[in-house]
Amino acid sequence: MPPLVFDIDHIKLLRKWGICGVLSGTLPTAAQQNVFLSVPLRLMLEDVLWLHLNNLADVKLIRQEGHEIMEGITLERGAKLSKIVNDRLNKSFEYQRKFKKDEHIAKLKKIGRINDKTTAEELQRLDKSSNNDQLIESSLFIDIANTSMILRDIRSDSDSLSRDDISNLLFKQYRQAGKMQTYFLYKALRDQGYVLSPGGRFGGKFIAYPGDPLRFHSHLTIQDAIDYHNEPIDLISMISGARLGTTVKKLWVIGGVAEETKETHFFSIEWAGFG
Amino acid sequence: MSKGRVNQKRYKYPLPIHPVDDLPELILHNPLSWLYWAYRYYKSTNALNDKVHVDFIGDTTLHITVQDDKQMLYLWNNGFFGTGQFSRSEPTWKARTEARLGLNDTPLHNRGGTKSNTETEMTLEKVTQQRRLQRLEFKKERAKLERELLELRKKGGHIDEENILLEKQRESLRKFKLKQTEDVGIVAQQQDISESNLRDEDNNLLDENGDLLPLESLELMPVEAMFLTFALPVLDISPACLAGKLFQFDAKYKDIHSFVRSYVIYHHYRSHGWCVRSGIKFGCDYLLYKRGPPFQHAEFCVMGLDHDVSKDYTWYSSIARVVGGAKKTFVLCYVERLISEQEAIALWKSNNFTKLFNSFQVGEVLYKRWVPGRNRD
Amino acid sequence: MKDIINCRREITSRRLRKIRMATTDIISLVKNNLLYFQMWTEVEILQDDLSWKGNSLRLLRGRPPHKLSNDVDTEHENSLSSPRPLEFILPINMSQYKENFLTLECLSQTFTHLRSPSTERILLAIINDDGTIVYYFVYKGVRKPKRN
Amino acid sequence: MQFAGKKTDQVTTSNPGFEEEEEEEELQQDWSQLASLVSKNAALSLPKRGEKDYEPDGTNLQDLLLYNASKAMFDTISDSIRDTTVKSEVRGYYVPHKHQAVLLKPKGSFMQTMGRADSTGELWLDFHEFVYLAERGTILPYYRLEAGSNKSSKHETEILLSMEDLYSLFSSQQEMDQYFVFAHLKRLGFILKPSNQEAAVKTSFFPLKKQRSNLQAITWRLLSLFKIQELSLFSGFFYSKWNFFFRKYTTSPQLYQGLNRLVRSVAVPKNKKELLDAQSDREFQKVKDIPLTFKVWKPHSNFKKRDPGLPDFQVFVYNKNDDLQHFPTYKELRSMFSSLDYKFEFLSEIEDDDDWETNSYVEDIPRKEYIHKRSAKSQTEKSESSMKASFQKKTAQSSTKKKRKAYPPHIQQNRRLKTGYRSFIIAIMDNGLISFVKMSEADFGSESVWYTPNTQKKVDQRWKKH
Repeated sequence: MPPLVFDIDHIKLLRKWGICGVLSGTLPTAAQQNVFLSVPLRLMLEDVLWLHLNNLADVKLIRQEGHEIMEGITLERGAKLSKIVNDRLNKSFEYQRKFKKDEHIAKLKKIGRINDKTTAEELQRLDKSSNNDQLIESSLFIDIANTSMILRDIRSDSDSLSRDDISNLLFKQYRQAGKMQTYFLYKALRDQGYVLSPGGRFGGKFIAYPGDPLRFHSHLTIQDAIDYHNEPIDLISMISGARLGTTVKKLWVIGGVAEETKETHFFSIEWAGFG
Repeated sequence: MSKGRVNQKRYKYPLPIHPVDDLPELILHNPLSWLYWAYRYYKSTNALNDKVHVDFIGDTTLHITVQDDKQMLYLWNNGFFGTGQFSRSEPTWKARTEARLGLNDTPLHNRGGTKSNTETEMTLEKVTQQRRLQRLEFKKERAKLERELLELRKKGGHIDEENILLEKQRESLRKFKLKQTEDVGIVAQQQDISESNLRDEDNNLLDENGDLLPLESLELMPVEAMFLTFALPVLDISPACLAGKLFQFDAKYKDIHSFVRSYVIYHHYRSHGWCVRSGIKFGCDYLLYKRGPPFQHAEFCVMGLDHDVSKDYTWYSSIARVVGGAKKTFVLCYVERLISEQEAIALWKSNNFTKLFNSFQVGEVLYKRWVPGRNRD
Repeated sequence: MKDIINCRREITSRRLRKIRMATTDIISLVKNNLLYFQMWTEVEILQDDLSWKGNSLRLLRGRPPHKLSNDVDTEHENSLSSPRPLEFILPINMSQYKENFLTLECLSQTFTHLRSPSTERILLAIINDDGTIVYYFVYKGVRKPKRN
Repeated sequence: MQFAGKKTDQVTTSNPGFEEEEEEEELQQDWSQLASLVSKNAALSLPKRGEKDYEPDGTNLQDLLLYNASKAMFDTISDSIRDTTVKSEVRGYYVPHKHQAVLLKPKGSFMQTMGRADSTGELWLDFHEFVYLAERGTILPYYRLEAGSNKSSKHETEILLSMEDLYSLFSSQQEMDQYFVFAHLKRLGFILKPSNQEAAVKTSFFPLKKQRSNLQAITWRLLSLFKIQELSLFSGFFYSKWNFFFRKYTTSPQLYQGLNRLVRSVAVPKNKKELLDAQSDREFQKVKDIPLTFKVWKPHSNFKKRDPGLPDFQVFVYNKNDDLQHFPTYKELRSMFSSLDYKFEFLSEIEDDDDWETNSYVEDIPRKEYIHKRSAKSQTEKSESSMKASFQKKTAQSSTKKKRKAYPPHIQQNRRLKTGYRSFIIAIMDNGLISFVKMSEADFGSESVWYTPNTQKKVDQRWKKH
């Protein structure tokens, strides 16, 4: 499963750490476009690895499938969960009622139906005749929460796993061993302060920004890592990649890790402007 | 004489083997004309009197070159084969350099052959250079404005101030650009001083008589050379001989595979009338022109692939973006071998190229970016 | 018949001269391309070779005719007229039909070979089989793109 | 800061395509405009949309600009709550063993394109539809715990699910990727159905297979083999070194005809007849399919779930970062092309919706006939007005039938080469960013673009007169 984040506060925190992810859910107030989206925030596997290795996130592995979790909810727990939701909704309703009533009163005052001297009883009578309470009740909003309660207290496989076990499990998601090096490229760039985004659209594995993409243009198109000693640079790809870079003002960057020294080596390629 | 008409005449034939098209008219009621016709028919041939000579140079990789000026021109004029090593495509280096060094007293436009193209290419070079200079100027101007902005920020300027400044800068840049565009027309006509300057290096270009050394050759892609000996008898070497030059005697199938694939693709498009040229500048295998470069821009970029191969997505996406950026159509040309590797290498070694190439099949798929929003109604 | 033979001989001798002069090997192809097509100056072939996987890599050095568009503007420099620094050029065959050996390690070694820490880039001259040469700058490490 | 600078270089010509995508990328990050739609306060605190910067410059002003932009984004997300009012609430219940959701009291305009009603009036939503509608706040997603086997409704417990709960219910990464693509296109108004899901009225471009006898099929295959043989026999001579001693070619096209019989090329179906032939051939060959993911209809208001007709596009979803998937090979592409069943937009003989009704089949009869039959049946039951309406619609349709312009042959040829024939869309998922690519079959082998001698002669003649 791709890593998703539903908590807006967590998303803010991640952004502070230079992980921006991709917002992927419909924005309810503007549900007919794809430019501005809402939670969930989808992260790259490399983001999760980085967070885990830097001890910034608690990675929880849930092996159970979602429907199994649902079906595993006992009546007792279900009642508890249901109560929590209802309590939250009731609280929200209380707030909404008060807000709407205040608003209503302010409106009545404005049009002169009531004034500061109007008594509570009079008000009640007025409300009843205009059916106001009922109107308010039926216009209360029920909102769907972003984050889950069901998953929060579920027991997970990772509880018994060490941090290294988890890293290994995460690394395993790179099914091709060679791609593990791509993470080290990611890490090296993050260490240099770059913010990384998925780069397929721009002909790379990542694109790199010198800071928050909200404020800065991207600088680099990063390729998947290649073997430092033995893998030849694909010159045809390099030519089209670097040509493309000229138009979109991004350098085409290729890199790999030297096994012995664990050192990452990057080269930035740019069309010379002639020939 | 309009340029279009000159080109019509110059590039009359799409291939270096010409059809027999100078037969006399047949007059039905005049048997003599029949006889004459038959005689002329008998005497004529499609074959070339003098085949084009090629040389092979290079250490690790083979470069196939044509060095004779007339033959270079012939291959260019009849199907746009080869590329001048020191030119964009047509080998015009000699004429360009003679003009640059003032070697020839005859004004450019009085010489035959390549003249109109030499001229355009030179003007083009000049305009390109002019544009380059302007771009640099523009960038300098822009950098200056950016520094202004940074200064404002460092002074702790307010957002409103910044917005005002930005607005002002945009306007001034627009004006700057406009002025530059006006200037281009004027400067393109002026003599470029730097160009006529003789450099020390240029002394080496002249022989003892003060003549320009023939430095530029026409280079043929291996597939072009194969086409010009195997498909049409134009070069003075046999297909077998070329094959021997390209690959060692004990080549395995995997060695020849990518050449054979490239050839099959090349032949496929050539044989349907396309002018096929290298697409390296766009990071792909071939560009397809209708007729040829003087007539139209290439509209298609072709990338060859084996039919059972899947590349990483970024491979497709970056080529597609370069190709799309040049407003061309991206063609994936898939090649399938219908015989076994053993059979294929055996055919290669017995020089049975006809049967070898005939055992391949090509299929095409167009790859195009799709924007959902533009396909709603 | 004699004429033909003579003609042949003449052509051959002219050809020989030309080949000798120009293009017996890849490195002089690049050299001439830079000198007489791209109008570079002071182009020379560096004497010491870098051996790499059984081949020897030879480098060139030369001066571009003008400021290249990729160069960063240094503020107080009149960039249009001042002489450009020398560039190092590594010719490499595209060799579509043969095994390639340009690896990351090869690039690292090339930079080391130049032994000048101030060398931040080399110019890769990619020689294609169609008679063209395309030029790309390789910078060591991650670099910022040109600003504009 | 970026100012628009025009590229003048020969190869990297400036082009709208790039700029658009650049814009796309940038727009994604500029929330200030949207913020103004959602919350007036956020909009006030934001400056007018400025240009982006090249790199961090360490100034306070830049920090402030970034802070504002980021605040606008987060305020917008926080303030945009997915909710419905009590009055208009519609509850959807997730049913694990079906991996679907049921709406007991369905209402809302979404019902026109989504879900399937059963006999009891309940509406069943596919999981994609369920998540999508909950995400817009159109329905409330619930999970209902049933108390054992005795169904006394009092013991039921209902839990309102969160978005995170819903996403955890996807059964695989692939299903979730497909959902992202589904939602992306839904938001733009397209109508989507999974490819493997058939509507009640099944429309196909192809009439039911006419059983071709095995004998026929075998002869056909033999014939095609024979064709190939013939080809190689012929081409053999052209390439022998004696060719130009024996034969004389008097025009360039003759030369080309000799040349173009060497390399075989895949002939793709280019018109209705060839499509039908290819279909029966495919049935004979029993091709194994790579399933496409979605059938897609352009937004239109009179869409009928029961009877949607042929889709406008077919979409295949592919995750570029999943090592278990790969970009289709040519073999796979061909199999995908041959499985397509949509409004083949390249068929020039079929121009508008009315023609599609004639050229597609329901229960092996032309769709038009089928609709006619059905409406005839319903007309006896229903009022006359509907008949009138359908009649009016028909006349309206025939009057809007556009006249096709006849383009000159070379333009038509260019169109064939540039747009190709059968096509489908690949939606590429890259960690949340989706790109779309249209793959079309092309056939350069069936076109000749050599310079025609007619014009050549004319020029020559004019030449001589001078």
